[in-house]
Amino acid sequence: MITVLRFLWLIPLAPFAGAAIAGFSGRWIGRRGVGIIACGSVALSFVLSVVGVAALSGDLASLDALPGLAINLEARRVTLEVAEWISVGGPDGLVVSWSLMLDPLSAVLILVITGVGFLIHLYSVGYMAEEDRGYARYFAFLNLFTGMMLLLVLGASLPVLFVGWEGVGLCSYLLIGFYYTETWCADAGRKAFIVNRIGDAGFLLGALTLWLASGSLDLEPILDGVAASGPLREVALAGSLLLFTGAVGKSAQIPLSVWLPDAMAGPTPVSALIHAATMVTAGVYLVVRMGAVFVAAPLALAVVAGIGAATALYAATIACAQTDIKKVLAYSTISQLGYMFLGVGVGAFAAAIFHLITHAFFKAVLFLGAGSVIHALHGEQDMGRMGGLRDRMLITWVCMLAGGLALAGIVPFAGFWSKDAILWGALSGGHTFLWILGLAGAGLTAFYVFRLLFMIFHGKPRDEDLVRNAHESPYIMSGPLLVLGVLSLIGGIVGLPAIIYGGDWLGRWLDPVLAHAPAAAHEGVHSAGAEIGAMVLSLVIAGAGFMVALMAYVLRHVWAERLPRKLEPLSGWARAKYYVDEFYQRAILGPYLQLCHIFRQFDERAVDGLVNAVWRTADGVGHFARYLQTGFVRNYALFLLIGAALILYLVLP
Amino acid sequence: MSLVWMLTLSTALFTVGVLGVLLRRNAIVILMAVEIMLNAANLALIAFSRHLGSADGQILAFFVMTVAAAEAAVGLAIVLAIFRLRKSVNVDSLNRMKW
Amino acid sequence: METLVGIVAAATALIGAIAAVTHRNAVVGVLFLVLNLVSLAVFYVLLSAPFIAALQVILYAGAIMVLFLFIIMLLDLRREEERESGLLQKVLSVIGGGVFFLLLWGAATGGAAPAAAELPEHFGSVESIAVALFTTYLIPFETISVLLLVAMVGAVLLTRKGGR
Amino acid sequence: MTFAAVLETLIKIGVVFFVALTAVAYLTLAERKISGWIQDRIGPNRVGPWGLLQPLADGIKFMMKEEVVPSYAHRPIYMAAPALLLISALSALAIIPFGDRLSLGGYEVRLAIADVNIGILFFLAMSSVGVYGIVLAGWSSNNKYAMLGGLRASAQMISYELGLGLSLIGVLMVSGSLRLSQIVEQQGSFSSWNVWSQPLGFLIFMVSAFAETNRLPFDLAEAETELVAGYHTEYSAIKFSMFYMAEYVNMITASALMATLFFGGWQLPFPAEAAGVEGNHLALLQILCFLIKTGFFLFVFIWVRWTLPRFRYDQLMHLGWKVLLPLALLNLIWVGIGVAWGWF
Repeated sequence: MITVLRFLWLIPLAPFAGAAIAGFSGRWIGRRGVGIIACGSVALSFVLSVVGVAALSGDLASLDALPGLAINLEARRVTLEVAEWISVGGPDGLVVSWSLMLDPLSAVLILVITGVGFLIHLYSVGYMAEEDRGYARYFAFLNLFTGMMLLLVLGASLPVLFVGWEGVGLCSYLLIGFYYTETWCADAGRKAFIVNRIGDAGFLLGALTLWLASGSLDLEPILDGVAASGPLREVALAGSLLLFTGAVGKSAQIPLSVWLPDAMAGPTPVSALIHAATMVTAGVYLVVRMGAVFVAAPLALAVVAGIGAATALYAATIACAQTDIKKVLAYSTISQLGYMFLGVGVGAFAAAIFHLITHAFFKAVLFLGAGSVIHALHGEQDMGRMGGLRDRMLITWVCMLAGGLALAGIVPFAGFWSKDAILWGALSGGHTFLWILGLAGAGLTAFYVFRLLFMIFHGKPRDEDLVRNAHESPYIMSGPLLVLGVLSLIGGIVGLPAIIYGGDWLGRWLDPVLAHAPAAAHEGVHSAGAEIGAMVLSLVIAGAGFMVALMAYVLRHVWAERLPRKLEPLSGWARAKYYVDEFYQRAILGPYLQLCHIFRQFDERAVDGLVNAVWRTADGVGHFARYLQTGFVRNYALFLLIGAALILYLVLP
Repeated sequence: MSLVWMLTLSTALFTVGVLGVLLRRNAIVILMAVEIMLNAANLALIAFSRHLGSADGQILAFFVMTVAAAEAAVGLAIVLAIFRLRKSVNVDSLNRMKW
Repeated sequence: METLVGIVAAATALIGAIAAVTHRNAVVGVLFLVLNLVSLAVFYVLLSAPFIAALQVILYAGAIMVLFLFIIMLLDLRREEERESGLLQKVLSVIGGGVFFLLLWGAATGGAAPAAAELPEHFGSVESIAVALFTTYLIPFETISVLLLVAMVGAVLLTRKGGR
Repeated sequence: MTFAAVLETLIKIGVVFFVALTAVAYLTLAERKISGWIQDRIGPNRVGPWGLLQPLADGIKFMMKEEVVPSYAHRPIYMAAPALLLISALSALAIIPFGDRLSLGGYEVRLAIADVNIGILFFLAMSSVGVYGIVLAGWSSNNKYAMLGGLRASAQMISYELGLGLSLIGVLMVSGSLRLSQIVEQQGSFSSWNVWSQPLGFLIFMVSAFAETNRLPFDLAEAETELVAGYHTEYSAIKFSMFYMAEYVNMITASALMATLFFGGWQLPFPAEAAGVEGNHLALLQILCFLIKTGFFLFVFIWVRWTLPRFRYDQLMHLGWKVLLPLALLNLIWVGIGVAWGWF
């Protein structure tokens, strides 16, 4: 059983192989074959992950004898060196291997990635069924993405991690621009890629900083070395902030959040998998994974917490004002990622990971449900035209309701427990202000999620023609929806806090990895009563959000009609996404284009002028020299002879 | 049969070839003159080979012959193509490649 | 005896070459060139290079010159009248050729030649040449084969009629 | 070169030429007789007993006939072409060893005109020079049939020279020498005849030899029905007969080479001791053996001519380039393997 860990590399390899088969031979194996290969490879990967995690939870001590495996019993960490990659500068130089690492943290993530990934693959078979072109391409990219994500999570060194990191970025770009014949889709893909690159530059610099200080790019020595005082500790602040830049880009936090809403140009299952459940959480994973480095620099943690809380609130306000179904979910995702960063920032690493998992479940179900709705309405995404779909799409409604309740933080759905764990982490860590921000965000969250549900499913259809022919999606789509809906309901069970007699299994499972997490601050609140009180308070606030949404969109209370007008200009700004894109356009792109213009002038005048001068000179000389060229071969031969005679004369002694 | 005499003959043959290239207009004759030059070089090579007692010269001559075969094949093919185009193998009729 | 043969061969070689480049009829020119080539082959035999001599006859006289003959016959150039060269070209060529001959001859015979070496056993035999060809000169030898292939493809392509 | 050596060579040349030319004369008769026999008729039977003096009569007739030179022919070349062909054909005979050695009063005579160390190359050289005779004859006649025949013949000879040369290389690899006498000696016993180890090589050599000599089924150059008579359409009298002589000499050379290269040359098919003869008697026996082998192949030449129909020209080229050449390479690989493993 335990020797299974030697075949760790099969976990990412299976989707890679699937991608290669689907991508290169999709034309021959047909749509059915592509679907089977794509889903099968991810399913295989899932099964292997389950087996691997089971092995990890077993007795690791017996593994030592196996070749290529390194065991760290204390951290329950298994490192497998698959092959050598870079070896420069002799034995003391830089050595990087393709090595994979399975520890409780990555174990959790591979389960989520392959599990949710498999469900979304399955869903995609139904969702993409009407796609004429690019069916195989879609599944190849999706499989490639899964493989890259697994590589990211399993990578035991920063370069391997970075390969996965860039790989998921690439797949994200490819899938956002999946409908590349539409200019705006292609543009969205480019935007995502470019914004990500800005963060990635920070990631690379951070990795190099850590390497300079520690002399190794492997995770283990860095994480172990940063605990002791030394050069590594001195660069911890710079290194962690630079790494965090990468995380900000990948997880769409302020100020690099602009790409994620545009990324909704891709097919909806892609949004569910990449832009909600997995890839965007890579930033959170990175910060948790490198947690020891962040802990070594308390200022960095504070920055993480601040940016997380700010993003959570900021994105939630925008989500309240959007009418595009996927845009709402996109901003919701940004907001929830903000919560995760808030959790990490206040030192509640386990809570952040807990929220990452539950978020994967309920956001996936929300996206897939949205996809189901869009599918039923033949591509319509504007909530302003929907309404009254509940009876026509019962399964979707139930599932999305479960997801929405989880997102809103209603007890006992999964999201309640995880969000509360984060908020409690903030409060108990003494970050009262951040806690208040989080609570406010929670209220907004409840409001926009119910606004979304009500606008789609309740009331009367605002566009009869659109809604009339709507129907429930096929089972291959509703099946995954149901599974994810159930998970949204019960997913919280893995992390039920001790206070309500839960096991906090997740926290204990992650303990070996998160040994370095900071102890709760002294000035924080610690009593059990306070914890219960905080839970009740957040529940009340969520309920308030629900009530507002109910009054505004179902009961159509009078003041609810007036509310947005009263909140002007705030609501207008939120609708316009606070003009962040426009700001970037003016403040960064404008000067940049000006600079380009100046360089262009320089190029046209000075550089081209020089080149033109050269050809003009050559042209002028050639104008006269061409009279030497008679066009008669024998003249040339004569010149040749005279030249040869001259040379002979010169070399003769 | 000293080396000097051999080289004299070789030089003379080479000069004949050179003059053939310079004075004749028939492309085929020019190619023949080139062959004469190659042969003159071969003669020099073999004479030196004999004089120095080293087989290298003979091997070089062997290579020269092979190259000459390739040259003749391509050269004659070009002449044939030119003839199809111009109905003539007069090299002076091929003066289009000037300014 | 050998000197006599050498003198006769030299004379025929020279006459053959001169006639080859001057004769108006290209076919006759080719025949004179063959004469020149065969006399050179005689020289090669005298210079202990029988293998090269045989190659000279097989390859040069037997293949290359037949190719020339073929082309001439194919084009039927018998009646092609050749216009005179330009006077300047003529004068310069003759002068240049003469000067070139003198210079080349001076270069070839002017220096002190090293003493004639003793010929090793089996000098110029097929075996000795083959051994050198397949050891020291293996790479040039293989390169030459590629060259021949390229020339063959080139010739076929160049002479193909019509569709390209 | 001593005077004796020169004299010996001159005598050998004289003898060989006399025998060869006589053989040519009687081959024409043999051809007609055998064809008569194959076609169930009598053949020449008027001049001398069984027509034995027929060649003599033919020769006289050729010499007495009028020489016709077409008015637009290129006269010098027209005259030189048949001579060139015959000379090259006869020269090729010089390297054939027709026996081991003869002891004449203590003076050892090697039974070959010139046993040079590049013997086979010399044969190839002569056969390539022979092409000129045909091409020039065709060209200088200024006759389109002759011209076409000449071009055909030369293209054919050049093409088949490849297969011929490649099949020879197999023999050379086994013997390790270009010297014909060494090749013969290497086939000392009946079982070591090259034909046993490389029957494919022999087949290729034989077919190529048929083509080289422009004999049926490869006589495209003189295909009477389409080209009148090919390159010698315009020739008459003694020059015409020279073409025929050249053809028959080439046949003799080819047959002798087949015997020499593949069938042990002058070697007896059984150990000489078994015959119980030695010295000059043995040498004469070996010459006889050689003549029988050569004669057999000459008979095959004639036999094939009167049995097989003529190829079409494209078939001929197809056979030469796409069948014989690859087969020759195959044979080469086979022999190479055999030599490397030490089988022969």
